[in-house]
Amino acid sequence: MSDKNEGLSKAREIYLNRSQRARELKAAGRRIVGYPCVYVPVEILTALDLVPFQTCGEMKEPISEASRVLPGSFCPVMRSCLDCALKGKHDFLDGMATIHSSDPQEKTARIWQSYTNYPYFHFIDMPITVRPEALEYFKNQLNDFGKTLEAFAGRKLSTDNLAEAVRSHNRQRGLVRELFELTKSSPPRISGTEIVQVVRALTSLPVLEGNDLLAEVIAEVRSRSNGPEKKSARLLIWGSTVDDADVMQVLEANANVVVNESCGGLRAYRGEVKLSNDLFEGLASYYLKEITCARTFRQASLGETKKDYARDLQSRFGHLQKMIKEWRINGVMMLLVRYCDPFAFEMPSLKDYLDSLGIPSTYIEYDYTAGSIAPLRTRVEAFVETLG
Amino acid sequence: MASEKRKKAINRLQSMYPLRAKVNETYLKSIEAIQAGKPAVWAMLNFYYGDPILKAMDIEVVYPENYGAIAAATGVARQFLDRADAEGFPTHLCGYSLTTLGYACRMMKDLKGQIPPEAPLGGMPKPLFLLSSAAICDARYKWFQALGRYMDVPVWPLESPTPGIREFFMEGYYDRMVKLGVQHLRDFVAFVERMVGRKMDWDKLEETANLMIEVNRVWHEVNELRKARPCPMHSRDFWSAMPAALFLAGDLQDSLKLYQDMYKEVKARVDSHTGAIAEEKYRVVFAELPPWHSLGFFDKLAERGWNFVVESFGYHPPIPIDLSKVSDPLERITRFSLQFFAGYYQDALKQKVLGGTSAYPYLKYVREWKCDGALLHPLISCRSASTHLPYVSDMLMHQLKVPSLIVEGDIVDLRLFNPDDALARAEPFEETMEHYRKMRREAGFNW
Amino acid sequence: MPIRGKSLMYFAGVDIGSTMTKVVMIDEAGDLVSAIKGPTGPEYRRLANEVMQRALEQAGLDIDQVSYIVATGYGRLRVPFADKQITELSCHARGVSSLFPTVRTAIDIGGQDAKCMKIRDGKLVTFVMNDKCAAGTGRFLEVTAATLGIKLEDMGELSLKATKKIQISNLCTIFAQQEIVALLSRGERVEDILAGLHDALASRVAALARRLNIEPDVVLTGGVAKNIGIVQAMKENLGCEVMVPEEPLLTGALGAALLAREAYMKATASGEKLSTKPRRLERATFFG
Amino acid sequence: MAWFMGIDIGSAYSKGVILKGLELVAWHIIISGANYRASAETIRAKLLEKSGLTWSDICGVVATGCGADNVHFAGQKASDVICTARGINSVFPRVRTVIDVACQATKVIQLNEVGIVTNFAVSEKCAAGGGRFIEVIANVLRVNLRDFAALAAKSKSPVTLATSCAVFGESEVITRISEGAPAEDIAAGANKALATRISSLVARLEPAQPCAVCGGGALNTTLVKSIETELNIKLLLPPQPQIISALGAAVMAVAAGNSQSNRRV
Repeated sequence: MSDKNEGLSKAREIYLNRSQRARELKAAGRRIVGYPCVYVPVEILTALDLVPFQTCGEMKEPISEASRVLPGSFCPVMRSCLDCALKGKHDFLDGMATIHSSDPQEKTARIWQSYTNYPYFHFIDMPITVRPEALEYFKNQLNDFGKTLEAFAGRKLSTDNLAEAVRSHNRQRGLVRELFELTKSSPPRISGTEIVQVVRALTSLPVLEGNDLLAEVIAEVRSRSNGPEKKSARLLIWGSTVDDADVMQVLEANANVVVNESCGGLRAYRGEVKLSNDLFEGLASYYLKEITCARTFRQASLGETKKDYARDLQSRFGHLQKMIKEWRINGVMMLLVRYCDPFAFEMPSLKDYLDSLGIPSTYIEYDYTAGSIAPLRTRVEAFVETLG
Repeated sequence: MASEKRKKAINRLQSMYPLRAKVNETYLKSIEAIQAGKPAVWAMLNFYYGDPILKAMDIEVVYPENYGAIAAATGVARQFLDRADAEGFPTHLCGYSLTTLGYACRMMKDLKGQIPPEAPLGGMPKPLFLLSSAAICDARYKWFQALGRYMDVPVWPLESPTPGIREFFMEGYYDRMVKLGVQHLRDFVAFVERMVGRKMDWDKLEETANLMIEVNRVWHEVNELRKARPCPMHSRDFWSAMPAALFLAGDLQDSLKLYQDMYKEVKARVDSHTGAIAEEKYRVVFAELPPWHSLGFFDKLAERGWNFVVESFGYHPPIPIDLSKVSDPLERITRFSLQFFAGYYQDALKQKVLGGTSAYPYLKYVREWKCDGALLHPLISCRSASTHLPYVSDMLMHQLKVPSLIVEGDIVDLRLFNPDDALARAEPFEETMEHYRKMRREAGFNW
Repeated sequence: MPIRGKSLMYFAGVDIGSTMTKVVMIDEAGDLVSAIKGPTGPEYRRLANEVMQRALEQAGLDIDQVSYIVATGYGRLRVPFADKQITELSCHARGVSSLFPTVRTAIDIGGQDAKCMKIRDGKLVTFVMNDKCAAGTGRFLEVTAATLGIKLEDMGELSLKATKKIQISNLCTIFAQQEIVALLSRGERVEDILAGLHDALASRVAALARRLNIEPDVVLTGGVAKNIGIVQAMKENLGCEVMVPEEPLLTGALGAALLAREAYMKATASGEKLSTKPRRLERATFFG
Repeated sequence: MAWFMGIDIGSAYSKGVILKGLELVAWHIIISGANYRASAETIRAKLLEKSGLTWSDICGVVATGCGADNVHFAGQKASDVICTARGINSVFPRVRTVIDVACQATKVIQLNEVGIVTNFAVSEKCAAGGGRFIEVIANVLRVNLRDFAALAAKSKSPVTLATSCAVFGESEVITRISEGAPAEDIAAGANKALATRISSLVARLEPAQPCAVCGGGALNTTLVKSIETELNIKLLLPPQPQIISALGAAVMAVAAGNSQSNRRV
């Protein structure tokens, strides 16, 4: 092959050694603020010239430190995140920005704060509904977040800087969507595994560097001749977290994963923050309403006094219908991380919805450890065999 | 002989029985009313926030969380759990939620809305609407949302702000929580009015709110008396008496009187140095839900001199707060409900314990109730009641030199709690508590 | 030793499970020519070779006479001489329906997991699998047999002697085991514990199967199907008749062989050439 | 002359000792099996046989372990935690922390100079913190438990087993096998995984030294080494690590002294 895939190999390098760039920037005098969940509005960090770094879990790392402070039957992703932190893998961080996107996030955040002492630590509370009073409350939460960050960064948060940051991050969202456009063809021009590596790389880089990487990857992928081969099915993965290339490789064993609707994939990039004269309004509304994670309570109409199950499903899962059509999906894999309650409660209803669309689906569970990868393989391959 | 001794092991409060009787009586009344066709609502433990509204609107309420415990205790839970499994709900979800989902599926799919004959205590009829809450365990609103698969009834999820301890003290934070709470409650009242086709009787709400606050104030005072040595009231009496204050079960006017009687009895015991057990050797705090099915276990420990003097903050009344100046009953309710955890924040910040709502109160209790040890009871399928416990035991040890005994159990898989196992741990734990008693003295603690 | 002159083509299915390795060989007409079982150990490849060798000997064949080979099961990717890999679910479905043409639901309880398969015209339509966390697997029984100090194969008969059914917590293998220890120390009878145990496992698997609203005929396969106690408990928990193949361990390998045959026939019919692996049984192991 | 008996009926093995004063006269170990009462009987018979004593020579019997109730001839029952503490104290009086790696769970016990428990922790049910985990892996590897340590010792590069649940740990091991990982690396990996879990349990108590290890798991020399490396301390190993709890039970029988209530006929 003549293709060099420099952008992709760069992304893979960063994926394999996520903290390297952050350490370089730290050495160069930049300040790094970690965040464990895509619900943290990184725009505010960027606007204050702080480097956002998503603290992810590591499936291959056995949990030791975290098992002293968290029980076994607990979100394994957050256990793993905290374990890495307690083992000092994030020793380059100047602070942490945490958020109440779900109970495990909230509870882990507090324990994280108690067992570490970063110069900066903030916890953002987040409502569960999209009601007006909830949105108002959340907007004020983001205001407080901005205030504590200003104090930490020792500079004011100017409207221009924030607007600029919002633009940059919106551009990143746009580029990621463009990347996923490249999986609409058959065979896709880029594999789900490659995309996981790229997306994970983005969450460990300053936004502009991430955008450059994306631009490079998109350009080379467009013209590559060594893309993934056509496999017997085109799958959509739906779940809370699919951020490990090895897991994705197993999911792609005999199929093409063309949409990864999880927070290791498209989910955090599907919408855009509205640029209005009230930027915090825009941020609050984007993060509370636009990110389609199971953690937010959605219903057909606010405060409805009647329940219509079909309309209810549409309001909760409607966004998948469009994807299924546009990406010509012929199978959906509902991938649950064990002990992820918000998603676990969703399973039967989502299956009802997919059945109503006539799309075959299967529910697969893994516990975010290396040991759970192999059992995935048989389930995935068998599912694809039933599609063929 | 032994059984006789056992009966005497814990000196139960006489004033608890009429209170418990009243609660059971109103529970049965409510079932009769419901069976006679009066609309009922399924609600979750919502910590004084939604309950007073329902009470003022004279709506019958059933609590699936309590029902889950009943189903487990009566041994019928298994079939509902298997049914939920067959429906495709992951087996590691909260046992109470799976019980309810299996129950709803059976009732609505097999029996066209009829209450399953095997359901204990009259079962739970199809509700008018569902009231869920995000307080303490925020996955619960997904549980009631999932019920929509079986019942065409609307659900109202109550918001429950959960601030960080430092963040809570930022300028205007508390007021914003109140603003959210009041507006949210106002909309909820409108929703309830639409559902029942009646208007809210605001005078009744006023009265209900005030009674709720007063009942809980008295109940708080009763528990304050338990700081005395020997402790006059055992956790078993707390759990028996708790529903009237926590769920507002029963008539609040009656409850107030009965809690006042309880105060008198406990006060009398304090004055006469009468303990809840014969010989108080160890003062112990109990963490989270007790093993309802084998409470006899506490009698065995009582024989060994273990007095359970205080328990999880989650079931304790809020620390009293003066709300007499607050004119709007909705705001009074909101502030009271927020006080349930916010009441601890000032102190938590002083102690620099940022480990969160569920963890801090244990330090306060252990210090003020002068506990020698903590019995922590993590529940395999109830993450919210378990997650913070390792942290709690770590804090108790490092800040107060108080050891913890961890005994695992579950809320529906009752056999996971092994009393013999637990009792085998009691003896070495006594040696441990003795040891740390010395350590505390050396470190200058006063107990 | 049978002489196989009449058939020109032979097909093999190799099923490497977590505990047992099985090989089934069929001829052109799809008739069985050999079936061999052996334990799976840490040396998958060598055992695959050995079992294959024995199967060939039993069939009186040389490996070059085998036209197409399909590998299935946990170790399917570790069979160097296999031409194609297919999951055990599709293979069980195919194998079971060749033995019971009227089957609609197949339940396979293996050592690592339990599978329930919906079958239409011999093909796998949909399935559910649970892992051992739900205790719905053969390992559940193995561990218990170890705890009780009895032989796995005796469990079934023993459980039929039960006078009562002790309810066992069925959350997890580990918990169940701790519970059994407690029951033993309380002096409960082994028979009664086993009866409860079988019922616990059956109820877990039945609940799993119900996710696919079970239709008769129902067939139970996998090593556990040899346990009469389980078969009884499954009947009770499913509330319907349950059929069991004579050799429940072999349905996967049989299905693999049949799928090998079909794939090969289909290809030759359409004139395309299927790629096959070199027919060598090299003695390579992970250790040598 | 006064002889005392300690019986420990565990979920996997039953152990017993006879003490004369504090001197070990006889000890015996058998597989517990399904009938604990019978196991207790066998142990008693064997101990008397080995020591050449008769039942009437025994002045006191203390039983411990999950099957203690089945030792019908015991005068009293004692907690396994206390027995382990007293037992290790009688062997190593200076030891302040003992790690008891039993089949079902691991216990970390801190004790003072007279064997009184000062703190203890037991591994989480869900965390596969016991020797059973190794048994399961040995079974998958088709190696005898006795040879497991030796096999693990051969390993140059132990595999990393990330799963904390024994049940999934087994799946993970089977995967590694099918990926072609050598048995010795898997054995070593399993030891390392268990050692990691045990170490974080120990770390929970911030152990005082010197530190000893006992229970069936202590016979697994590579496991013990892994724990030593994890905690970066030296672990003392008693001669018969499996009988420490039974020994402690006997010590308690001695302490209870020569009174009729200390044994049942």
